Amino acid sequence: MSDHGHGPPSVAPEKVKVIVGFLFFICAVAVLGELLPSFHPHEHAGLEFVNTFGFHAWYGFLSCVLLVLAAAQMRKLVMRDEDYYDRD
Amino acid sequence: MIEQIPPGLILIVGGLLLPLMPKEVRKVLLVVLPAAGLAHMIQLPTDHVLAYSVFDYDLTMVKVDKLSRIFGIIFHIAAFLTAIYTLHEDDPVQQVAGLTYSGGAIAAVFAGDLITLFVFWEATAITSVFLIWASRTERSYKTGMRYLVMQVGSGVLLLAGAIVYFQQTGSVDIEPWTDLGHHQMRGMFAFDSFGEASLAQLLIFFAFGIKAAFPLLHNWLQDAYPEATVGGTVWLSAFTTKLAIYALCRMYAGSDVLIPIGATMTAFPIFYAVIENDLRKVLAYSLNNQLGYMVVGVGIGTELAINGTASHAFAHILYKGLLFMGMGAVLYRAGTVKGSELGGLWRQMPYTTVFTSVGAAAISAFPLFSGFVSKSMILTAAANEQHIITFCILLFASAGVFHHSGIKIPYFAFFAHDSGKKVKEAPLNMLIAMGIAAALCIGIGIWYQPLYDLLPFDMNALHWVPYDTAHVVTQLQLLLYSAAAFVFLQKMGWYPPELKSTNVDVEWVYRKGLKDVALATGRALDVGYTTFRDELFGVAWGIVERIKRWHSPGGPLGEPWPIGAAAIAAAIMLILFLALGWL
Amino acid sequence: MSGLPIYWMAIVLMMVGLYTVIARDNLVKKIMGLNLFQVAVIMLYVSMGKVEEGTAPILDHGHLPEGFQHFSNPLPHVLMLTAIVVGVATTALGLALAVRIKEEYGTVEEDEIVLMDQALERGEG
Amino acid sequence: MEAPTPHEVEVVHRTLTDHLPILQVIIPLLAAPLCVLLRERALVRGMAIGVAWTCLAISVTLLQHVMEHGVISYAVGGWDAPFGIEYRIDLLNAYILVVVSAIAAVVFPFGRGGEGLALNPARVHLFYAALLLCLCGLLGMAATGDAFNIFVFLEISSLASYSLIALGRGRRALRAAYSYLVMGTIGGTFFLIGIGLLYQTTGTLNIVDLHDRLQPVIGSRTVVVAFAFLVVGLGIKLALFPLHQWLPNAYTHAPAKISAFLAATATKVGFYVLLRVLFTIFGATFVFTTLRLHNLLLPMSLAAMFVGSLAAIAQTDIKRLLAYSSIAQIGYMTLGVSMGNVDGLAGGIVHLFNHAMMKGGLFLVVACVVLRTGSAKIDDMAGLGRKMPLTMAAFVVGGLSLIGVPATVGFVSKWYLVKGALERGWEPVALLILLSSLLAVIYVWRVLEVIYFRERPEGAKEVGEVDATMLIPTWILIGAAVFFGLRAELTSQVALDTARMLLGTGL
Repeated sequence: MSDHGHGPPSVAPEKVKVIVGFLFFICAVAVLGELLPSFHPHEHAGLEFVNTFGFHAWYGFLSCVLLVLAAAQMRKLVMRDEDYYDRD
Repeated sequence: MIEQIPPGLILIVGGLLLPLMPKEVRKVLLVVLPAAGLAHMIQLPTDHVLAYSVFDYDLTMVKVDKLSRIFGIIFHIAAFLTAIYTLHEDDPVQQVAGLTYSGGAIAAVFAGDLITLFVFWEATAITSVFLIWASRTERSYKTGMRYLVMQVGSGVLLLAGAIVYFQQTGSVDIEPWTDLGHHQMRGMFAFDSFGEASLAQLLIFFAFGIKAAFPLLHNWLQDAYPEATVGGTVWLSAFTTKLAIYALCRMYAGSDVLIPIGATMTAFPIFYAVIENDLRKVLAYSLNNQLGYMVVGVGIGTELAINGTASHAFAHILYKGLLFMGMGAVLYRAGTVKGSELGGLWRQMPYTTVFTSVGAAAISAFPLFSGFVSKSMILTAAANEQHIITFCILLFASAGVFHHSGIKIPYFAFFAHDSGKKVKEAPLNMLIAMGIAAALCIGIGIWYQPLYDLLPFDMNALHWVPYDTAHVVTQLQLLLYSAAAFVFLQKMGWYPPELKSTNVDVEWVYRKGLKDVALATGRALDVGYTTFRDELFGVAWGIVERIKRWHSPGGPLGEPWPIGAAAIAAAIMLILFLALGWL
Repeated sequence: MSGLPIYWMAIVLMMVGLYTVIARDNLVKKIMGLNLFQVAVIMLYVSMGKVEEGTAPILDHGHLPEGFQHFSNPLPHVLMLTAIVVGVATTALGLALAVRIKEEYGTVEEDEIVLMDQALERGEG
Repeated sequence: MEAPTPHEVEVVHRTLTDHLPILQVIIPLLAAPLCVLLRERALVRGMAIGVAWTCLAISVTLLQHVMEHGVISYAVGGWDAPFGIEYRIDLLNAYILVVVSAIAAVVFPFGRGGEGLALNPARVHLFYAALLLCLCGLLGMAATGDAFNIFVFLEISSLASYSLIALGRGRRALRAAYSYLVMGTIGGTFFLIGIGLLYQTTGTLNIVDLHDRLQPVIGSRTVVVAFAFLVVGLGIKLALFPLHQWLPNAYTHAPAKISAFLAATATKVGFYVLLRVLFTIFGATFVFTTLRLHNLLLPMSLAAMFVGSLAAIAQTDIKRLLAYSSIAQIGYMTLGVSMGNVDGLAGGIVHLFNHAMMKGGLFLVVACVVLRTGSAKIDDMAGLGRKMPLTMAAFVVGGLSLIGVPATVGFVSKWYLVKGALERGWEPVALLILLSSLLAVIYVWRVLEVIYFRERPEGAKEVGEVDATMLIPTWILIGAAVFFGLRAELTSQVALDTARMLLGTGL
């Protein structure tokens, strides 16, 4: 994965590939779940857009990407040395 | 007779007696007292009231209803689990502080008036600080002082509010909710905008707000929790903030202002959680975020929202405790919880890994875990009342929670790159405590009915079903795609690495900003002023020194004078008294 | 100068006594000073009982003795009997303590005793 | 012979019950020489305890009688007041008599007797003789209604306590007793001068009569001088700052049991006599309106509170710490007096009772510690929380009461003092009361920290819990401190009634 860290990956890369593959598979299944006959979205006035197809999927994905990128930018603003407060 | 014992008292009195006991008895009592307290509390009827009078004032020591009951139960369970978790350590200070702290929180939950509430409110502040000081480091000492100032400050605000309220109304009783119809509740102090709030309402609002870690008042939490001892953080995570949520729920239910405040609380701490390196601090940020859901629930104030808040607090105490326990075990064995220094511990601490992952799944609200059956109530309540923006923020925060608590914590501690650390699995008592907590997280997720039966309002009447296809599918979509995003960001190399750092938060204002301003002012002003200031300081210090010297043995006031001097004193006093007659 | 000379005498004696207590380091001399102080008070009281032109308060066949209009007041004298007893007891106890102090410390000078005690305390602390 | 007057007939028909006021003074007075004659240690000890309990029974009966039927007046030898000596029991002295005899009843049985005394065991009977004389003096001071009689009993109790203090181990006890003797005699003589001047002005020694006869001449210079001598003389006896110099050493070096007894009773009776002088002889109007005593008494009390507490913080010896704390506590009592209103005065009076219980209890704890470890140094108490759990728990409760934690008696007194200060419009004083409580937190915490959180040093003397003869008296006093803290109305009601009576605003 990323270049972060010090030692070797603690899980073998092949296994990681399998896990990631499985993740993508159930991601697909989760979206298709909306096609189930028992799927009856809850109607809330003003929140119709929530019930558009795959809304939670892309909203979750986008939220996380934006969250992390924003946080990474925020780091420039707020990050200090570990002993920042201990110095005078 | 047994009804005359207020809940929590068993823990407080028992805790205070602990130092008298030998080591083994202390350990047994540590576990038995919360269990006994729970057994005692459970059998109190729901309309039980215990009044007492101090001087001429009638106060209510205990008032049991369904809301206080559910918080009482979970507080006892948390005390019990934490007690097991800390069994391997023999530190009387922590044991006394832990038991009296939890006892104080329980007693506060059952308080029937503001004065009784204040007494136990302060009791939790004073007892809990010892859990931070028990780390016995310079750093924890300073942190503890900052923590204490905030906590005691909250109590002072509460007392001030209670006094103002008493002057207005002649009563300090905590009143029950007003039922506005349409399943909408309103607490005795609820207000919708700051403009309409009275002084008493505001004072008590901010008293609760400090302990509930409202935005800008929150920083004591992230400051203190990572500095407490391994067990201390677990004690801390359960009580203080949830006591505040309880108090808000009881007195401010239905306050519209709480909705934006709570929404902010769910969102902004997660940005910090993403870049924070100290994993216990990450948990502290995510605790703050979870409180946000509860605050929103209180603000909405419908029966469903209040039930959601109560059940979420219940579930939250368990899984948050579990996560802190997991990180505590890592800290205990590996000596650090810095993400940058950890990784690959799953081989050495397999049980801890599994239990922590259960906690992670529960906080992320995966179906079949406790978070799912409670949090979704608050989201639905928000949607029902058409708080559209709030709903979207909560949804965003749900994805974010999974991202930093559900993935980041286990990933950087137990997986990622091998840190090369050689550590042992956590001690047995820790594993037992984590195992019970994990079992409860799953148990509540599957058999949620017993929890629902404890809630203040009848769940059947609310037509609430947690597991329907739409809930499960949408929640899974949200979480799985968040996970996909994590993989995507890692692959792209965009994920911010774990770095040794301090991330400045509101605390900057008082830990750095004010200090810097003072220093800059000092430099800008002329030397004369500096000299004057130093002189003043020197004089003040000299006075303190002199007081010390004078009163110490050997000093003029710390040791009796020879007879001659004493007789002169008598003669002088005689003259002074004679002078009374002439003046 | 107002008041009877006897009062001034009592005051002077009292001051001498108190001064001795304050100024002398010797414990036996302090007791002597204390004695003077008490005696001054006794004299003050006794002088109160005297009524000018008064005689001893003894009835002569149920009448005042020839040539007297008043009796002197006997009560202060009676009171002072008790005070004298108290004074004697105090002096005895004080001197007994001085003897014991001399045995234990080897001196009856208060300043030396204070120094010895302070040295002892420093040694312990 | 003339026909008997109605008065004499009444004397003939008096029953034993009517003689109770004098009996409780006479019994210890007669028991003291009996001790010297009996010599047998166990016998003497048993008799002393019996006397103390008899006095307690008598004083409780008297208190009940006074509460139901009002003031008891007893003419000694059948000579009626104001010419004879009158024993006059009203609510205030009945209350003091109960306090003193109750403390005696609890403290006398403490321990097996003879421990901690620098005395040949064959002579322990003399110790008990002195102890009984001291009790006799204290009860006599409280019971009598005659000013000169107060002086006599004052000297009886003082002389007895000088010799009791001198019985402490170590030569410093001798010096402490000597200093106390000199200062005490100066105080007693000042008191005597004051009485003499009053007698000179009014021709009476009866306290109630004095009050009536003083009113026409109240502003005269002789009266003012008498007032100054009386107050300063009593100030020495009750160890009011800065006249307290005799107290720390006396309490530190006396045998521990004697420290407990004297700390709980001697200064309290001194305080009682001060109340009598201020309110019954001179009257509140003269004291507070004409002389404005509070201008002097208030700063002295505040100084006592702070100097006492600060000095207590700095001490290394636990007995001396408690002694300095006593000075601070006496400051609270006189502070209550200086307020000159019902709540403040009641606070002072109730604190008299409360402090007797908690300080008596704490000194008994120290007596237990000294007996076991042989040292009164605070550092030598390290780790005793485990070794002597019951004794140390008593110290915790007593310490909390000293601080004034709710549910202990200390809180009750401070409540009334703060209330009195606020009523008087002295907000800063109320604040200072709370502030000095904080100082008490520090000195109590210092000791608790050593007891519970410090390990017993390696190689320290092995110690265990003390036996029941010590634990029971200790816990009776400490238990009373909690009991009367929870049932505050029992003591505070008496104190409020007494305060109203003294200030002449009721009863």
